[in-house]
Amino acid sequence: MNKIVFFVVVALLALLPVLWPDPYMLSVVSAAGIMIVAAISLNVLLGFTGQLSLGHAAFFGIGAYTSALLSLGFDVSLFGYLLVVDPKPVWVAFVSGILVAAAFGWLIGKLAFRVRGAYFVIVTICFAQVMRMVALNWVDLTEGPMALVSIPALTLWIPGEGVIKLVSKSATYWLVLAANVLAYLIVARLVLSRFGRAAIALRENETLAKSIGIPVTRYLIVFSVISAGIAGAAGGLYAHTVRIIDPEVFMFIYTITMVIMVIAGGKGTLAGPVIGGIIFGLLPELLRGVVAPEVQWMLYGALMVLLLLFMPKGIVPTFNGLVRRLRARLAREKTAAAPAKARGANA
Amino acid sequence: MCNRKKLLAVLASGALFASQAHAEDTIKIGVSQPLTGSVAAAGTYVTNGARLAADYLNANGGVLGKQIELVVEDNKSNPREAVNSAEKLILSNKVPVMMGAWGSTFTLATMPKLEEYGVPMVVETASSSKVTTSGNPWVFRISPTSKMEAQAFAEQLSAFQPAIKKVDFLSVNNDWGLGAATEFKAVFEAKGIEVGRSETMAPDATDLSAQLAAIKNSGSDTVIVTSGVEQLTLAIRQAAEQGIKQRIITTGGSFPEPLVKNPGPKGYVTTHLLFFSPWTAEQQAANPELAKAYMDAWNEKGYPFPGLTEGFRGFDGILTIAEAIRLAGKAEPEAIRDALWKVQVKGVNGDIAFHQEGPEGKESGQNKPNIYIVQLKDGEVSAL
Amino acid sequence: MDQFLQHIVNALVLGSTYALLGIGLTLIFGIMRVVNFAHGELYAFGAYVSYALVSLLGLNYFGSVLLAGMLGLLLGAAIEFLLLRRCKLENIDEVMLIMIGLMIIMQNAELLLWGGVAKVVPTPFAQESITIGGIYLSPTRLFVFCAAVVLLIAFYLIIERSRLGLAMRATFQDRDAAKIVGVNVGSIYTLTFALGSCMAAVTGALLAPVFVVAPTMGDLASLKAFAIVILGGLGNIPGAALGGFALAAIEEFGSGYISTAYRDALGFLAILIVMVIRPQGLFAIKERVG
Amino acid sequence: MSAQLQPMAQPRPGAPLLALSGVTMKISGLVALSEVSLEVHPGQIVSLIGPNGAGKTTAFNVISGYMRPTSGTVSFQGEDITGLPPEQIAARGLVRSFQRTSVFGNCTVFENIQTAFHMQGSASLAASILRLPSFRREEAALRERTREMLEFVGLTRRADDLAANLSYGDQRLLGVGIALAAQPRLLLLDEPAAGLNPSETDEFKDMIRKVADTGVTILLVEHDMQMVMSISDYIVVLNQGHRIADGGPQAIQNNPDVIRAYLGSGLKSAKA
Repeated sequence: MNKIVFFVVVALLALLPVLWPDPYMLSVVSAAGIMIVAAISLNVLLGFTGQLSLGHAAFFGIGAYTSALLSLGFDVSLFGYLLVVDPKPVWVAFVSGILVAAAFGWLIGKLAFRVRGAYFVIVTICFAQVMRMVALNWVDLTEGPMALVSIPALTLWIPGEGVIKLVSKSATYWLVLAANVLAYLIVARLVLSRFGRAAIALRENETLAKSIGIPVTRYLIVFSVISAGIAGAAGGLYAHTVRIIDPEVFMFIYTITMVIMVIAGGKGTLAGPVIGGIIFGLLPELLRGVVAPEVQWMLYGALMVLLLLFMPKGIVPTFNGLVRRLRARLAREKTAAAPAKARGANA
Repeated sequence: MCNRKKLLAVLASGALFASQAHAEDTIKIGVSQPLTGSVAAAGTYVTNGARLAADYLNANGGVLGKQIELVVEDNKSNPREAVNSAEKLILSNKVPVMMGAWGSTFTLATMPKLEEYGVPMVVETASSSKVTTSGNPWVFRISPTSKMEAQAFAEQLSAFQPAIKKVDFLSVNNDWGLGAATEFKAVFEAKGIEVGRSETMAPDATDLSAQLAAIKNSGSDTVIVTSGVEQLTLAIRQAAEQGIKQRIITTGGSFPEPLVKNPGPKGYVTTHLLFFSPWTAEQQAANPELAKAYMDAWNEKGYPFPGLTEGFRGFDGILTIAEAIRLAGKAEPEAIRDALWKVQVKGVNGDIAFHQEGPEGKESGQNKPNIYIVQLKDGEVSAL
Repeated sequence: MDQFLQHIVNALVLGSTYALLGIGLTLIFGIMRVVNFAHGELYAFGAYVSYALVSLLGLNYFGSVLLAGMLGLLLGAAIEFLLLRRCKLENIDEVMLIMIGLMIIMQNAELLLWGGVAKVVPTPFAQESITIGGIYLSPTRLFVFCAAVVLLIAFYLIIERSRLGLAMRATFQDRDAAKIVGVNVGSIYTLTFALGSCMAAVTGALLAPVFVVAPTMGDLASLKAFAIVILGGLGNIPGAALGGFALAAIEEFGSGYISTAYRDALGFLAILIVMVIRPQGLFAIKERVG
Repeated sequence: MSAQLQPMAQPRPGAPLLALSGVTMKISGLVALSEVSLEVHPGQIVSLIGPNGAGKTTAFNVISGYMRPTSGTVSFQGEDITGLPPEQIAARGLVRSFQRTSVFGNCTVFENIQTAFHMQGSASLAASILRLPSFRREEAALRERTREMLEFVGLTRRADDLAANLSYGDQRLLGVGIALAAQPRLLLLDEPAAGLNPSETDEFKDMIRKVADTGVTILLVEHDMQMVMSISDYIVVLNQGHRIADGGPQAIQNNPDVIRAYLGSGLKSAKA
């Protein structure tokens, strides 16, 4: 049942560029789609292990920079040695971006079991800030605030067509959609396995989880690595579709955008970040020109506060709860109606 | 499904109709500026200037007998949003020409889109040399590169007495600040002037005492400071507080206007390289009448006075575009691009015309703007 | 040598204001377990109050600092009463996110109200610096330093010597026990948040003529405040005061002798190192991790 | 004594399953356990009793690895496990339940048990994400075992309810189910009957017997004397961190030291 819904939704989304080939709309949706991948990655850590990372933009940025730098090639002097890296094929760069981001995820995961709660949150913020400073100041490598430009687009080999560059609006859209489907499936499969159960056990009750032999720190690291890897993939997508990156990708506000998406949609649910991501990814475009940008941000802030106060679980769980209650009510009415009917028949 | 298609068709035709209706009575010019985010203040000034220019032109009959309509998009001080806003302007609003996108990063992010859709853009602020050297034939810049500014400054070196022998740099840590420092260093080295310390400051840093303390004892006689209005104000005030003896010269066209009202210690002099100086416009400006018209319009709207030194860029940008449209005879992207090469127009900064820069066959347009050097002492601005 | 001494003077002045900023934040965390992301916005709020009163209404600077403090107190109490009380402070992450939402609202409200252009507040003191040897110190900064030290001492006395301070410390130690001995925990929370906010607003107002007043000033202030508080150990009040001076010293000497480019990174790097080596903070007496 | 400190590869027949020797635990200066030694032999139901503050829960925490003793050693199946983290101790077959209800509240009852079978699974990350046949087989097997366990603790009916929505008694049953799913050789139950009504207590007692019959050794901390006396093979009494007595139920009930200790805090209240 769920599988059918999933395939239908994906198929409909895949048809979008054919049904509605408006290039502007496609580019807006693609941009939102990249943030949705990032939100999915944040949800892996926040939703399933319960660790709030407010430095998630760091993994996004690391993925973006690694992928961009490797595909462009660079030379940098390190401790007196000149390190020259020739441009690598774009997919090699992209995968390297994921791996490097995942490696940093491992580091943060290691740190997470030393420091928890508020400390962990602040550590992650600092981590992102330090990364931003490095991107800003290591000009030899990153071009600093001058930004990395002319990043090559991702390519695809199509039988009969040869290797094509994924630059058109529709191609970008399908690429982002594919990334979303992949990220969603990986997370879904991860969560519905003993790995996911172990992480949820950690979130729900760490003491109990340990007592039944779950090495929680190990799973924290596994999830941190996967989360960072997916965020790195989102960053790589960003780098190769926007084709320019600057140290701003490490900004706190990006992390906040991801957090709002996850919280609004429902943390710890599979569909949550997607639903939240669609809403908060497209809202800025809908509000463009309608209200002043400051007011738009104030609405964001207010929405975030209101959601946390009145719907802290998010849209998806609240909706599910409503459906469940409705079903239970229907079932009750049915059972209540049945005897009445029986009586009526007797009379 | 059938209904949906019908709906789409209706929507599409509606949109088409709307854009055609518009196309008949106005000429659209897209403006992409940072109206929010870190450089919102300056972006807003430039947008104000652009609006004044549109009003000014419309009051004088518009272009090709039509009114000019500015479509302004906020690029949120962010390259991705800059791309978004460019796509919105080109694809949704169907503008045949754009002005933007303030910073070099936003401009560079936008440029591939210009090529992709074939729409020309007049660049009004960005100073990175990459903008005109990367081989994008749709880019026309009216603002100077840091290199041009440095070279223009070098021509005036003799105006400084005692002569400059050794300089330090204090630059905002972004493309503009670092780019300016690099170009000025090159010019100084070519002139045999010694280059000392290079200090940077984060764009949002407010306490610069550590940098200044380091510069104070460096043995230089001049400090070149590059940053926005706010940080310039802070840097100069804190330099005075710490008893910095070096001559302070600021670059990049920003002016620490708050120091006019709240001057630093008596007798403390600072020098500023500007692209427009409202204080000395009558004696310095290349086109005093236009400058006056611009300033009057600005003041009439009640825009903040300090914005004058930024807003003129938007004003000049729109004047340039309008002239190109007039020369092209129609509001179509390619015609406007070809016409931009022929533009000869009087701007607030000076006369605007484009020469070719960048790789052969794909040259970008670059204007050679004027540079004005002024001094600030006890809240009084005077021409050097 | 002059440069070294100048760095020390600068670090002391800067550190005193950092300390002021830090103790408010650490007080709120220590007692309420709230990571107050809006702290920097209250700092900006104080600065704007000072700007409005001095530059627009022509009020005296000292009066404006006083009023900014009082308004900060009220605003803090209002935030606690309207927002924090509702979410019952159960989930530390949720509260953190609520404060981030508040931060976004406040910052953009400032932007909407005052525009993006930085404002300047004139100083009531002479512009000419006091010089001793080769060391320069502007009278405004000297005043800020003295005021900050007086406020730090006043704050210390409130916490250590007053009945309110006693109730606060009791709540800090054990909320439930405090309730049992008759402390009204609800009003302690309101007062705590109000006092912390007041300190931030006063710092903002004090520094208004030293720096410029801009809507984004709160971001940096928040981040610095976190750095200070982590260095001192979350919830550790004397630690936060020391942390303020420590951060100032790290920044001053780091940028004076190592690199100005990494000035702000040094603070964050210090946090990461402290987290790895001594998660309880440099000056913590008691472990309070997590 | 020294023989116990030597790690041994195989438990000797007749050797204790769990042995504490000279365990002392100081918590911020207070002595919670003082030189406590005790042994639990395979197949027994052993109770650890004592008045409030006697150090029972501390002993449990030390045994299960949640606290590291100040001195002394804990060995399990002849292996020194002192200072190992809880999850590694659990992996060796020493599993505990908790005093307060301890379940994964936002998961269903079924998921709770399934999660607790963690150590029975071995699918790799890649196998899980690629949904390899090995993974599918393992999951199917775990689901089957989960159903059996639910049957065993009598919660089949509530399988799809959220654990947080269960009654107190059912949550305790689920707690036992979770602990059993971890396949203990020694099960530590911390006040399992606290807060249960008499009929629930009886059910619970039956459950413990049933568990013991499957070959699991049980170490119990309990306040309900009736339950302790009727179920235990062997009883150890702690008072103020010291072991003051041990023996069969009869011997303990007549031990003057035990009576004195309970009089101090009131035997009645201990019974309640």
